[in-house]
Amino acid sequence: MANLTLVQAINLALIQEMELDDRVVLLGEDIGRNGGVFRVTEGLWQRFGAERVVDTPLAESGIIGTSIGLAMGGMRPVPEIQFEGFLGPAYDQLCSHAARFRTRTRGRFPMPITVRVPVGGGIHAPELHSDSPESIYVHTPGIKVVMPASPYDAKGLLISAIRDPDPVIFFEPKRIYRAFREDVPEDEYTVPIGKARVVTEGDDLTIVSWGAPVVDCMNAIEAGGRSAELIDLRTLYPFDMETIAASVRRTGRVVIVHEAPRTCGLGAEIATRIMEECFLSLEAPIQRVTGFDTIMPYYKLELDYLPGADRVGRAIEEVLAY
Amino acid sequence: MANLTLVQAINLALIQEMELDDRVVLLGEDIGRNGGVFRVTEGLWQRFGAERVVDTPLAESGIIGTSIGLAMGGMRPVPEIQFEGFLGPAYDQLCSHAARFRTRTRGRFPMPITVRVPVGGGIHAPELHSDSPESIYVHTPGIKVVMPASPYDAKGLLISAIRDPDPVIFFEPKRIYRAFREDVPEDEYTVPIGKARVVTEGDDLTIVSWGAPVVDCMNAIEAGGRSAELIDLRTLYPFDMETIAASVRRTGRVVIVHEAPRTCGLGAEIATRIMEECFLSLEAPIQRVTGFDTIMPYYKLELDYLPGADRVGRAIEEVLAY
Amino acid sequence: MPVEPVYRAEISRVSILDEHGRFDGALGADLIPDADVVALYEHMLLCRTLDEIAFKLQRSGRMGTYPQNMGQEAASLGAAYALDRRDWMVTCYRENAGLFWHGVPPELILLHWMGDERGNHIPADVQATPISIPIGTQMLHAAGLAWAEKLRKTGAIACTFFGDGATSEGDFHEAANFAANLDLPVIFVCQNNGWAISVPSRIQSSAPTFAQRGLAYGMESIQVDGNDLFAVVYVMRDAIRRAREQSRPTFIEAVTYRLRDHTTADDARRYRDAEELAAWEKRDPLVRLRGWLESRRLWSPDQEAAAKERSQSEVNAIVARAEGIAAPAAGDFFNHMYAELPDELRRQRDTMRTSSLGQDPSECSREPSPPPSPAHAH
Amino acid sequence: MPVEPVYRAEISRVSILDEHGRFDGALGADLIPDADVVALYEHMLLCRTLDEIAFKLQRSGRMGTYPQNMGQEAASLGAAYALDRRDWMVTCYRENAGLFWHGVPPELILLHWMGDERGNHIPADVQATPISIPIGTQMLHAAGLAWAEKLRKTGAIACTFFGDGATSEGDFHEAANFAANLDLPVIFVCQNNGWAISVPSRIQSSAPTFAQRGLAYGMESIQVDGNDLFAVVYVMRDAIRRAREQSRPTFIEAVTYRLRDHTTADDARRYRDAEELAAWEKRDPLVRLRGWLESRRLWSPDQEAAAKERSQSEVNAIVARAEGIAAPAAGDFFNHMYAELPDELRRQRDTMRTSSLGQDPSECSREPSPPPSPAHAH
Ligand SMILES: Cc1ncc(C[n+]2csc(CCOP(=O)(O)OP(=O)(O)O)c2C)c(N)n1
Ligand SMILES: Cc1ncc(C[n+]2csc(CCOP(=O)(O)OP(=O)(O)O)c2C)c(N)n1
Ligand SMILES: [Mg+2]
Ligand SMILES: [Mg+2]
Repeated sequence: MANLTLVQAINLALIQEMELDDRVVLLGEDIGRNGGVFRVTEGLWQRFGAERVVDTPLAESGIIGTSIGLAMGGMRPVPEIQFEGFLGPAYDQLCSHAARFRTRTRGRFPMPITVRVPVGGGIHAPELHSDSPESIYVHTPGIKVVMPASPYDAKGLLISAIRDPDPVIFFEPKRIYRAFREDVPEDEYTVPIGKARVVTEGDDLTIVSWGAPVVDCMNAIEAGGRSAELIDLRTLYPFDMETIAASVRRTGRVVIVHEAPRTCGLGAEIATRIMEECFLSLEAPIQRVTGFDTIMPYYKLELDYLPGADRVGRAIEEVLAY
Repeated sequence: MANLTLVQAINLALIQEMELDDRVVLLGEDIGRNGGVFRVTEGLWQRFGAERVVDTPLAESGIIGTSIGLAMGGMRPVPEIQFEGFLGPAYDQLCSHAARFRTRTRGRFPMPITVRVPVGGGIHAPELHSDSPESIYVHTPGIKVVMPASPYDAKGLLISAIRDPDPVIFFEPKRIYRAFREDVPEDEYTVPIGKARVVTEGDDLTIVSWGAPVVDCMNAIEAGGRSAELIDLRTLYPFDMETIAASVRRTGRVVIVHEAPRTCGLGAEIATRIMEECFLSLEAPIQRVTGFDTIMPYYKLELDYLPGADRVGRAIEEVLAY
Repeated sequence: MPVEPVYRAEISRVSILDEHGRFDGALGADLIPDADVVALYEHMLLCRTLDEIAFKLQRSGRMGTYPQNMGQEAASLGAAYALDRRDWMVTCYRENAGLFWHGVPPELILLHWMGDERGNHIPADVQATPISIPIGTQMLHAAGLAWAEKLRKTGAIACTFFGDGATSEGDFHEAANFAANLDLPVIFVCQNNGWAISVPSRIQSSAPTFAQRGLAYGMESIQVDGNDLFAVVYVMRDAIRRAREQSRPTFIEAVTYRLRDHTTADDARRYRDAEELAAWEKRDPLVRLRGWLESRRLWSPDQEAAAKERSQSEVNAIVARAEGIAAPAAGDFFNHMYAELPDELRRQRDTMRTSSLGQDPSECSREPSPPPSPAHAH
Repeated sequence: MPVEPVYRAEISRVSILDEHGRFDGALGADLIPDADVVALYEHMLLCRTLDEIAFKLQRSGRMGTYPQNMGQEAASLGAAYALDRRDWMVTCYRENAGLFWHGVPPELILLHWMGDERGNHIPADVQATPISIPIGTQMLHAAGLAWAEKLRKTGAIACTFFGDGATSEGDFHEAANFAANLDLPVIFVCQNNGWAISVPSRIQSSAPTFAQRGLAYGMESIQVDGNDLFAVVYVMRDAIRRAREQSRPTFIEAVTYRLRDHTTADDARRYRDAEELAAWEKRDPLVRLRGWLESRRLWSPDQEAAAKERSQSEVNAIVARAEGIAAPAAGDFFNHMYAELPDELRRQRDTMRTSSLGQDPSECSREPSPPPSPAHAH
């Protein structure tokens, strides 16, 4: 058991999977000698060599496109996209190709690719370094989407993702890369894809969130003193409706919290599913606390944009007051 | 007044806007001498010359990226992307650049670009020629998204889009390009962006749809004989919540119909907004009749995938029976 | 020196059997055994017959849109002939001749154009990827495949095919750049057929050659008469050696021509001159190869007639196999979405006919339909 | 002929004032009037001072991540000097020297790095686009701008700047290809500074030069010593002529070096050799130009001291202006999303602090904050 940050937990998972399975190769920009701009791959180039930890040309479509070929050729590529904003140039290879190869070839070419991507705002970064595009990929059939909110989950989910026979986007909430530490077993373990985590149990309302805002929700609950059941979704597609529905049937009130823009965000899907499956249990409209339908602002205003503990706290009171 | 197909209505709108405003230039693949693979730009190259109707290299990112530069340089580019599946390679220029230029430059560089894109299934086309990616762009701040379902609206909305100072994706439902004719005024007119159209009035339930499925909804209503209020959204962002809410407050029951995959589709957003704004009026869970969370299948099964009049009809009965 | 040359390059063009029947013995002798030339010619005949019948199937409503390959048979076939079975062919949609030679069952290709994904289920022992519809996207897959083979030290390489239009896509550039800078054993074959649907190739490149695209990457680059089977085999052998022995890529521009419409949905008369077409009909790779065979008394009118008949009946059998595959079950598109169907997708599948909310059981098939198990092509 | 050359090309490298102070009179004489050389040198000094102060602002928490320009001043400045005011500069983030010369107020650039979009509100009479963070994306905008100017027959052209790393992106390829095939008056200037963060330029291109990237498009292409202001002006003049008179693009590789970390978030010692750095410090464009000026008695130690002092106080004033701009109002990011704020966005803005559903009125500012109206740079 070691007390690790989220970055360290991911680094450990990568080392252990690379030791275990020599089909696992890492590729991306600056991940080699430099150990990645967030130091997530620190030491791996030195340990596994330049053949398995590869600094590629600066081309995201190339990174994902060659990962597809690597996967077809029997490897298990783990590409890194340096910031979520640079998924853009790779969109086509990811959504029109990686996501479709298994189904368009009726299983002949599965795509065991794990795309690691730092995500989200709050670190005073320049433009296109602070977005939350997860809903785009949740809407895209054929991809699994994972976002841990703690070091323990990060390690276990990343190991699951690398072993998963399908393409997984593994979003790493950069705001909490080093925000806190947690005990993380040294041995390998998996956290299953598709299962949510109940962070705190409670009776008055259900809060659903994922990634860095989970921490804001915890703070809001602590500050507000309400009995809230906080669900950390962990896997965004396919997401764990069972855990959500069981909780909502008990509490009847829901707040959903995410950083992404509101319209067509995953919050809308969850709200709709709750309405579909728990219609008669709902005692108040579901509240969404989200980013706005705006471009994520430059950093002077980023805290205005992010759903902080304050806004979550107000939503909790609103939904309870209804 | 002429009796026109949707293709003809669009062609007419392009001619008239090009006559009126010489800043309007068209660019794309095969739009010139060939008049476009769907013949939407038929005759324009001959009429306006190769300077204003430009066959570009085969590169979608290039088409959108140079459109951005054209817009900055004072033109009003109307790029065509040949099929919605080929928005993929242009995703980054569209969503990270065209969508952001106005706001990131605080208004210095507006982006009066209208991206024309045939969309949707049902024409026995090969892969990536039958998708419905509109929700992706609805979720992307800074873009407007329009999809007409009739020749009259097609002309009026396209004229509005070209005149709009912001980037508009103008989706053309290819399944109904030539499916029916409608009287279309020969003069120029606009249909406002952001306003829905009430296709049929009714009291028992509200149906919200857009694009080609609007026709399926009309057929389902005719077959089922229920008093349904059918709303053709026409603009998908910013969409006309006022019209929807007014109807739902009266009917209490809702069916939403779209071709795109269900999870995180625009249907989810509309359902959530209805729940937020009409919570106490809702007498039954909102029903979604949509594409599935799968890759749009090759054409042998495409009718299984599309929400046809049958599925809409069953949803109507279900929501009324609740 | 204030202005100093720092780089020089030259692009050559290779031709062995030209359109006038002239054959260069220095390069061409012993390049392909006579018996193989005969087999290759017969294969081209088969492919052309299939191409014509596919066109008719489309016109009579038995197949969707289909892109005829006519006139371009030599380029992909010469490449496939030079490759090993262990090497990858990563193509778009005008490489029937090469794909069939490499072992892809022709009925699969027909099945694909009949709107059935099972046409993409390449048999496990054939090293080919399915037809690629989105232009310019498959070259990156080839680069990745070559990379995987290199990492796994199998000695296999990848050869990817694409059109002149495809070289305008950014993904082409990224693929070539990855291959050159990471030393990947991949061969890029551009079939420059003069057109990308209605857009002439000069809009894709205003340079004198497409081959010089490769110079950007410091890649060995060459132009070849793509309607000359011998010349294609010649440049491919060179490229294969470079890939296998030095793990270095090559860019090959195969100059050819599309003798038919872009696809059955196109009408090339709208944009193409009759004279241009007529000139290229004289350069037809089949006609040329037949002339060579006849001049060497390796082929006779009788053999031609017999081979045509064989092709016809073989293609009829292929069509019968393709049409004999039962339509996929309703909702089959849910299967193979993931290795394991997620609960929500299972619910959508099981209720796709009965309910929009999904509380009800389904009448739909639950099990994936098996891929067809086709007989091999050669 | 079976193997026949069909294309030949050569890339030259231009150098006028080399790192040893040798000056080529044939090309260099009368290239730039002496008084302008002095002004350009002083401008470089100012930029370097700003660069150092920006670094300190970041370290003391008064600015976000900042990419130092040090060592690369000559390339963008030489280009800007050769361009007209009516021409567009479309840059990434290591072109401060050129941008300021072209008229972009330096405080705007600082404001940008201070996390404020108003730093991108380039004054209406300055033909420049804002700093581009996403690598490789701006070249297409330059191609489009050049296209617009061509259509509008203004005679203006566009000049775009990007790094060695940026040439690996597909968008670079598409931009160059559009420019070449549609005859657009645009100049591509690649600042090859040896590195893309920690990745050496040979991973971006294993070819002998980056200049040969342009050959792919049949584009006039040239390499230049990017630390040699004279040589940059020389090749730019040639490229500008080609753009303005023939509407043809040019590719220029300016060989230079990043003398500092990639950005303030980077530590180049992790991946870069001290010797490499030391060698390039000797090629510093400022040092070189100062040597030239001194050898011609156009500059003295006293002038140097005075100029440094002036730079310092000018930069202090710039910083004061940047820091003097009040923070944007809460919720300002709603404004400018569209020409007119849609209802739903208005609702989100007006209730951003008070309600997640949006039924309540807001305490937030409703009006867009005006762009700062900065004093001009020169
Ligand atoms: C990314 C993408 N954009 C557009 C299309 C539509 N399209 C299909 S084929 C084609 C032309 C391809 O030209 P080329 O690469 O020269 O191949 P050819 O058909 O001539 O063999 C186009 C534009 C597509 N399939 N994919
Ligand atoms: C599309 C994209 N991918 C990745 C990054 C992260 N990144 C920022 S700068 C940089 C290196 C750029 O290298 P180069 O183009 O040579 O310019 P330089 O910084 O050396 O001037 C990278 C990878 C980015 N900003 N944009
Ligand atoms: Mg072609
Ligand atoms: Mg660089």
